[in-house]
Amino acid sequence: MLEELTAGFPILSCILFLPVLGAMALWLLDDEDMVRTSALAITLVELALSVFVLLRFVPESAAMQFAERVRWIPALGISYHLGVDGISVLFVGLTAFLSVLVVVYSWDTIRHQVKLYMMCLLALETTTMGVFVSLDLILFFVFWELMLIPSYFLIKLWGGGAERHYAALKFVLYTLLGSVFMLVGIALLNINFHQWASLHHTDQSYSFDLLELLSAPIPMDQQILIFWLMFMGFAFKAPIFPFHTWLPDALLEGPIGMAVVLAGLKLGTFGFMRFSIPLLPDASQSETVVTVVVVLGLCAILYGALMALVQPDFRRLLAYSSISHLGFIVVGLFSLNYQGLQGSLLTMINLGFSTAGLFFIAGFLYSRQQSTQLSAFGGMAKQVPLLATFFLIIGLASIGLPGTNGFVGEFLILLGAFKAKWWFGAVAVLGVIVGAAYFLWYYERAMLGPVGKAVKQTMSDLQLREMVIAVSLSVMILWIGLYPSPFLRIMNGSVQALVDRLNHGTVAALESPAAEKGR
Amino acid sequence: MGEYALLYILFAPFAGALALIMVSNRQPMLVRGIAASAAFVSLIASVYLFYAYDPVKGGFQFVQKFEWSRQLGISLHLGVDGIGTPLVLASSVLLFTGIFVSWHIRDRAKEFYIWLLILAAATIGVFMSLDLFFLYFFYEMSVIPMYLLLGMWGSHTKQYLEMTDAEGLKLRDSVGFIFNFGSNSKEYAAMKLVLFLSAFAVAALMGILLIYKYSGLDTFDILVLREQAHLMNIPVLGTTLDKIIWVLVFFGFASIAPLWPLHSWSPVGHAAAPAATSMLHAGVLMKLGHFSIIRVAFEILPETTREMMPIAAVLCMFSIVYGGFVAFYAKDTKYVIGYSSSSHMGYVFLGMAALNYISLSGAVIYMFAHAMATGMLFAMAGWVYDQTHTRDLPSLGGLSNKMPFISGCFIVGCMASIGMPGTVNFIAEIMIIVGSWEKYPLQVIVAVLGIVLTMAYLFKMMRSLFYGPMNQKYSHAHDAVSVVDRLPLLVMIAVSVGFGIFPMHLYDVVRSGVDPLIARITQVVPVAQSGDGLGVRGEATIPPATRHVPLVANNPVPLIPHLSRGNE
Amino acid sequence: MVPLSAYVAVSAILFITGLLGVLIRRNFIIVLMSVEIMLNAANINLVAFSHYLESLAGQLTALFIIAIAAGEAAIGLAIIIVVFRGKISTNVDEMNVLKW
Amino acid sequence: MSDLTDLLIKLIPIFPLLAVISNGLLGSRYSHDMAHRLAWGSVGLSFLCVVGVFADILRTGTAHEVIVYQWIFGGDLTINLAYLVDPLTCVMLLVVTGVGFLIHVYSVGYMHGEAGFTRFFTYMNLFMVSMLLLVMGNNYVVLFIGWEGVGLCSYLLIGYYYDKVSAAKAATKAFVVNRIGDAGFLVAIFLIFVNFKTLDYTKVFAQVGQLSTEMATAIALCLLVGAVGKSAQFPLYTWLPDAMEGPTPVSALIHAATMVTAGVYMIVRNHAIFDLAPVAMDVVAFIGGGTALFAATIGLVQTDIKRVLAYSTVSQLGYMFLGCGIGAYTAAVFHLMTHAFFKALLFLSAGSVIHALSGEQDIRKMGGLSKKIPWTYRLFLIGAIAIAGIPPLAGFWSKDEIMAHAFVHQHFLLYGIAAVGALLTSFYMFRLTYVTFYGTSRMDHHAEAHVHESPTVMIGPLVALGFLSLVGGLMLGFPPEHGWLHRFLGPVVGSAGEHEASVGVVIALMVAATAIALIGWGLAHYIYHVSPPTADAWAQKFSGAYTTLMNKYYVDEIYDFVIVEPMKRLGAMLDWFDRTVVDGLVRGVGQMADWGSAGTTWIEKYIVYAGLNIIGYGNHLAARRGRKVQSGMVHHYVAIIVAGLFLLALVVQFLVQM
Amino acid sequence: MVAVFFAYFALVSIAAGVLTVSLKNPVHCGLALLALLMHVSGLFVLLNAEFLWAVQVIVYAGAILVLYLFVLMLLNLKADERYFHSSYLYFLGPAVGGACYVLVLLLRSPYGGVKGDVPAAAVLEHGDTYAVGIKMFSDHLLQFEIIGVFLLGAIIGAIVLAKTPKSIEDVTGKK
Repeated sequence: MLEELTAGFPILSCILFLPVLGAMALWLLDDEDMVRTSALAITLVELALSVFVLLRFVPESAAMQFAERVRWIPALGISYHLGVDGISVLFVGLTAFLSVLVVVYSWDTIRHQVKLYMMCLLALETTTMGVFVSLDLILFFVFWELMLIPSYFLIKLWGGGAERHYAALKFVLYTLLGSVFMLVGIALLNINFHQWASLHHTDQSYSFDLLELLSAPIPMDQQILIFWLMFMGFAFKAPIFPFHTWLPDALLEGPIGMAVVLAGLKLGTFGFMRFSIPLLPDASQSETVVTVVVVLGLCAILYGALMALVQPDFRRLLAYSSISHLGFIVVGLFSLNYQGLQGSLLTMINLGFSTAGLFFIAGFLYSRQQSTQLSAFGGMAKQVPLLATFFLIIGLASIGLPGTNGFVGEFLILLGAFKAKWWFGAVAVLGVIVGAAYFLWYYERAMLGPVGKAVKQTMSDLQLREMVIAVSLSVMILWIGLYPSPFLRIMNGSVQALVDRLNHGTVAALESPAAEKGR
Repeated sequence: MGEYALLYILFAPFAGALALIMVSNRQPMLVRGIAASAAFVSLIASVYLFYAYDPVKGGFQFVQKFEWSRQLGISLHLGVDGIGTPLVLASSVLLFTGIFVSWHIRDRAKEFYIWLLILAAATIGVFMSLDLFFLYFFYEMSVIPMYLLLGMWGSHTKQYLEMTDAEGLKLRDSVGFIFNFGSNSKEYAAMKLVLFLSAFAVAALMGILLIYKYSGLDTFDILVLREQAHLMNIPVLGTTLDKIIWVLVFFGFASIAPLWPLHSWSPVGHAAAPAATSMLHAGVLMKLGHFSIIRVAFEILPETTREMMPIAAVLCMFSIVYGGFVAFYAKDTKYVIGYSSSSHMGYVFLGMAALNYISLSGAVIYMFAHAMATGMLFAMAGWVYDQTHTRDLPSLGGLSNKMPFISGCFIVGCMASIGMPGTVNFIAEIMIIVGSWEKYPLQVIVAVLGIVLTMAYLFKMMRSLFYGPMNQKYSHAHDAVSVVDRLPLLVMIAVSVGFGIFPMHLYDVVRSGVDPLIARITQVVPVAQSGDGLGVRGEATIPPATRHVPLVANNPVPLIPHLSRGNE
Repeated sequence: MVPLSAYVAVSAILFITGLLGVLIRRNFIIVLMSVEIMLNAANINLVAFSHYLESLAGQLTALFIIAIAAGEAAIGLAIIIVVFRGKISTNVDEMNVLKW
Repeated sequence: MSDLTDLLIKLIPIFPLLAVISNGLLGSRYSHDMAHRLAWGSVGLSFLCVVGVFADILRTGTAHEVIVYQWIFGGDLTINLAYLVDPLTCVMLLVVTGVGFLIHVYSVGYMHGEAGFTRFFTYMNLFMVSMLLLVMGNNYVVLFIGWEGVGLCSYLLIGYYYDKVSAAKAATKAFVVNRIGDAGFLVAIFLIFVNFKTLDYTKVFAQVGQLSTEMATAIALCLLVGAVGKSAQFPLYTWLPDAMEGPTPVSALIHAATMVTAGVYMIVRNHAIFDLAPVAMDVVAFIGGGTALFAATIGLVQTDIKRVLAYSTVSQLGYMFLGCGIGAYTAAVFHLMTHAFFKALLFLSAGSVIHALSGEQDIRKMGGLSKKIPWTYRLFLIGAIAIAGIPPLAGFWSKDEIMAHAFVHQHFLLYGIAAVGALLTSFYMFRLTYVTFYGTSRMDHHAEAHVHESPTVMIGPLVALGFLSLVGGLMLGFPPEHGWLHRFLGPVVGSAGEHEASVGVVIALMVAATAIALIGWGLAHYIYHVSPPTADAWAQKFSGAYTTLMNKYYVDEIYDFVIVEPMKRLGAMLDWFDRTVVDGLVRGVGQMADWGSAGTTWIEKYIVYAGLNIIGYGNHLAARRGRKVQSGMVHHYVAIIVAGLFLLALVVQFLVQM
Repeated sequence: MVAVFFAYFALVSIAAGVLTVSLKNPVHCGLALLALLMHVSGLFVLLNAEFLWAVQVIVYAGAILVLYLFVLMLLNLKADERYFHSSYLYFLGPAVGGACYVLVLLLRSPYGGVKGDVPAAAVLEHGDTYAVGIKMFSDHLLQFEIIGVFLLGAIIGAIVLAKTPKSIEDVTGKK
């Protein structure tokens, strides 16, 4: 069922390496405007390629498409294996899209070391893309880890906060801590495959290939162990409550561009969907795992929302709202039914527009007031009506107003949660209420009412570049909100395959002697 | 021509040293030129060696044997297997780069280069010795030049330099000397290093001599000894002789590795040494320990190794955590790197202790990888020291504006040291983890946490070196701009990243050396014969068995049974 | 028949005597003489064993020792003369410049 | 014909949507005239479409289901953007588009010269779109889109004067409180999906029989939570009076005529489920009755003209709920319609008053306006009479039908509540009328100078609404229980628990209701017209009750104290928790690592390092002593050699003896 | 008879040895040493080592001792008042004790061993000198030559050492 559709032209490799090669090319440029233009051109080409992939993608199919596979370290079963299916292909587009916007945003907001910044940004794009398109666990891990480097420097060198060094280090250490555990988990998968393969006399004795690992049964206790190990990696990255404390710091101290990528691309939860659940279906379905993870998710929903309620800093608020949203995603994922998975996947994409969009808004605010603290705002709508409008549109998407993309995802998640266990959904619904409360309350205090004392009188409304960002985000938000069908069609096949895998459950049945005899 | 590669590699530095004796210090370019060309010859020959080594054939290749004393059974027996080859390559790369790193040494440059060449040559000699006598000979020979290199061209710690008052001077020479952790003179470091290593070398020597005596073969030849020496179960002193020998050899050589708690010499030594020496020392000299253990203990006492290796597995944990912690706390660039090296050597021991194809290959690759990574770091720490004349982290900072190239390379070095994917360290790390998990899960967990720790202290160092506010005192510091300055770093980065992305040949070579060794130790024919992976390289085809792998795996496509193995 | 032990005993006593001479005399020349006594004691020993073990190696060695004693005397006395020239003394206590 | 109807149905929401897009994106480019023409024009076109559809349905009597496109799908879930137009929808559509059109027209005059003129009409049209989706949707999710959409528009329009703090706060409050209800509604949707595996009305109602009573009760209660939020019933009514911060047409359209009735619509739409859950029905009825009375009492003493009307709205909605709760669905819808007419009329008239007084809303600063703005006065009076329930105006018929239904079905308590509520309604409405239009003028002179009758564009719609208020009840609902509306809605809401009452009883009840209304009027007439000081005297006399009512039973304060403040405090506490405990743990781990490294370094320094150094130092000391051995004296050396020899001899001897 | 001669030679040589190390006047010491050498040569005779006896008398007593006496006279040393080291008692006590211990050991030792190939009868057949000569120039030729070279070296060394060094002024002056 999950056969690979191999296209002739290695378009995924092109997508993958275009930004980093572009970054190297930027090295040669000196003129700052030239650097900006080139970076924009690169990201635009990347976006065009991604759109091409999306257009050529065969929807309603679970197959790995545009697959490329080159043996890398054959002896260990490591290969350079790329491919996209319904789960990952949207992220490719999203990454490319956000990268363009970040470059556009950074055009005049980044004033020092522009070249280096753009290079870091492009490198980050490559690594992020790599995470999404890798089908080999080691390759995935490679990009997963490499991502830390540009992120670290983006936070450290271009962050606005005083604590940015601390935040950068915290981010990197936190993520690394999780990912080393994940590495162990990956190694265990490999070992398990090796044992299975040597029992069944197949050619490949070691493999890190996702598709091959899927074919090997894993004993239950092993699955649980691996699940938790991988959980560490993904949970730290996601971040899932209570592993989240790096996020507010990183988002607050880092530059907006970095925050957009960090908050917009839900790598951790993608990891769950891509690796944990399909590879470890039995563990993912086990009572303890589901309960623990979902309870964490529910805690995150409420905790994040309540925290967001009292944050005076908009970026901090966004960080906690992000945590709250991740709670939704986790709950959806571990509802382990069609709607839950689909909703989570869609929500991951959605947040790429809405949360990322709010960070852009925060950036717009920041570039006007040099702060995202509430004390710097008040009655801004009078001064910057357009900004206020887009703020509201994107914000409403983030709280899941019907008609915006947020609703579709959230609705599916809640539906899935209800299907799984009614109280999952019942608790999660509370998040919807508080979600509206924190956003609107902040919006009210920042944007509405009489013009605040600290608000500068000579404040301009959105510039052209900012308009481009805001409008394109809004268009996407409304598109997915009103006509999500193309997106749903793309993901349906893979989600169905995932659900089937979960339903058919364990492959460990193969291990039983009867099955052995049968063959 | 090709079969004499080992001789070129080994004797080119010696010849260079001899030639240097003839020239005067007043012609610095000539001095450097001779040193560099000697190193270059060695490098070219080792690259040739590395790529000419036939991993399919395996075993010891390029063997040269010259009788030295027939009565005593000593001969200059040279040869490399899959384990020695990459290490020889690493040594000559570090020698070559070390020459360039120390390009700007003005004080007695000739002598410096002579000793550096001898040091490297001796190191290389160990990696290719197939004779216990010469192995020990080169081993000791590599220790002695360190004394001079440290004592003459080394640097003092900050605290030591600050102790200029009468009180401090008194402290240097009194009971205070006992607690002089942060205030070492280079002489102290040199003395400590040489005495420590010599003392433990003597233990190793005793082991070697016991092997010689009790094997009853009247030969030091490893190839003969490993086939014919039967040292098992000779009762002595309440235990068996082989265990005594093993312990002597293991700890004797582990001191240079350095295995906790025998590490105390190493950070001091690294810190005091000039950059090139640190590079060579941390890069390859420490690997002499592992290599010698593999050569002597693993080859000659396989069964004992199997029994006793858990010792290493226990100690390596301490090594990793302890080194990491101290590195985290250290305030001196080279101390940080030094302790990080001693921490990282714990990974190698872990890989060795698991006694498994993957993990031991990982350990060997880690040695190679660490040589490059730590070489880079020391080279750059040396550059910073040359520019600022201090290794004190708190007083440094903000240098990235002054030296963007160096800071960029430093990042790469740090990443390599952490084992960031894309560098060969990552390959090694993952192999060690994969290989050791079955046997030592706890250690693996400690090891991966050690990675986090590594990142913590390296990033901390990076920050305090290159970022933050800059001390105006160092405003004259400048970047590496000339080719000569950049070349060594670029070479090491290229090697590290190159093998990180294309590790196939390295892996094949190492596997060809490791496989027979492990087979000897575990006495089990490997299921995973590396033959599968060796021939095929970079092919885009998918093996037939795995082409259609279903997602729903409880209904898999029947996998083609392999007829040649199993089923009997 | 005189037992071998007797010769050995005589040689031992002579050796000790010579040794004491080396240890306690201050005059360098006497020290040298004491060395001669020790050499003689050794000779007695060698010859006695040679006789009792019916081998000529002992006698030959004794012969060589005599030759060495001659050489020793020549060099030693020469040194004494050189030192005496510089120090106007043959007192060994004054010849301690080689100490740490 | 059916195809044409389908097309018309599809077109209904599209006209306002196009107006939204045009005004929203390009509104700043063209004149206000263009903007408002687009706005009311589009609503008018929709209204025409509705009429067309209505005609078709009236003719054929069949419901139309139109699928626009697949919206959300995957797995076993398919949600279409689809419309279901049946008689109930038709009635709602007529009200929404009809009243909406009138209010749009009215707004042209009322909003003339406002800064955000275009914005206002954009929001209004957006509201129309949402409301249309709400009533037209063929499944719960489309209903929910409209549901939240109208909530959003309500938010936007309440916050229309966003630079007023009170408006901004009211807007937020409206949204958040609505959101609480929406959450309940969402839960209901999920429960429905879990039970029926579909969300389409037709499919759900087809299988509704298999539902257990408990589940039905659960679903019904969750739906009720949604309805309570949207329709401003107790305990979630508090947002509606605050919502009067919006412009008056908004209050008329959204907070009186259409949006707030969505809850009623929803309950009626889901009557099949409610019918299965008697407990839930009782809850609905009592919430409705309670709210009707409760809000009416508050309305007695309010001094803001719009607030009085707002509480009256809450109260009237309570009647509708009451109607639903006792199964009088048709009556509830009937009241919904008549209420739409007369409450819109009242609000618009009030708007006209406010317009005349340049924005003054406090009735204590009005008085004697009947001469100055006679048209407004007359129309307001019609509205007041209609709401008070005096025949033959619209309000009487619908309200009486609900009360009669309650009486006939033995819900005497509810009947009693409703009757008291009716008395109070009549009283406060006429109080409002008297205080505003009679007596002496209490206006300040500045305002008084500018008092003027509203322009035709405002009065026109008022007249239309006045007409509807006058005859709407007779037209739609006469004779009681058997009017046109009942026949029309019959197929949809069924005739659950029809209890045919005798004509005598019906007439008796009518008389009683009329009497109650007249008593209320009389009281008001006496207190506020004949002897005005009585009011103040009574206020003095019952100052405790008066203050309580004045402060709306302190409900807002209680909510603040019980929910909002604890929530914020909980947030603050969690923030503290996050910073100190969670982050503290992380920092603690870091600190541990730090301490660990410090400890390790200590060991390194004072044990490993110093240990080695002690060996070295021992050597050093020994050498310092030992070098004395190197005395340079030959005899010393010799002595040592000899001693060594002796030792060696001893060792040898020892070994030999061994 | 032999025992008597042995006792005589032994006792006298011991006595002469003690005198050699204990007399004050160096010349007297030299004379005592002479006596010692003579009596030791007597012991050699008792042991059938006639050649060695001759060498002892000729080389030792004749040549070496004369050398000593020459030097003594050359240096013209006076008898020294403090001719022992101040610390001689430290040495004397242990030395005497140790000596007694060694003596006891020696007297108790059985001294067995592998017999050589030249029993006394064989030596007496052609005389000791012959036997020694044959042995020396066959088996021990190399050692003999080495001793010869050694002696040559000693002679040269003695000459070099004892030569009066030219004063530094002379050296520079000649240049």
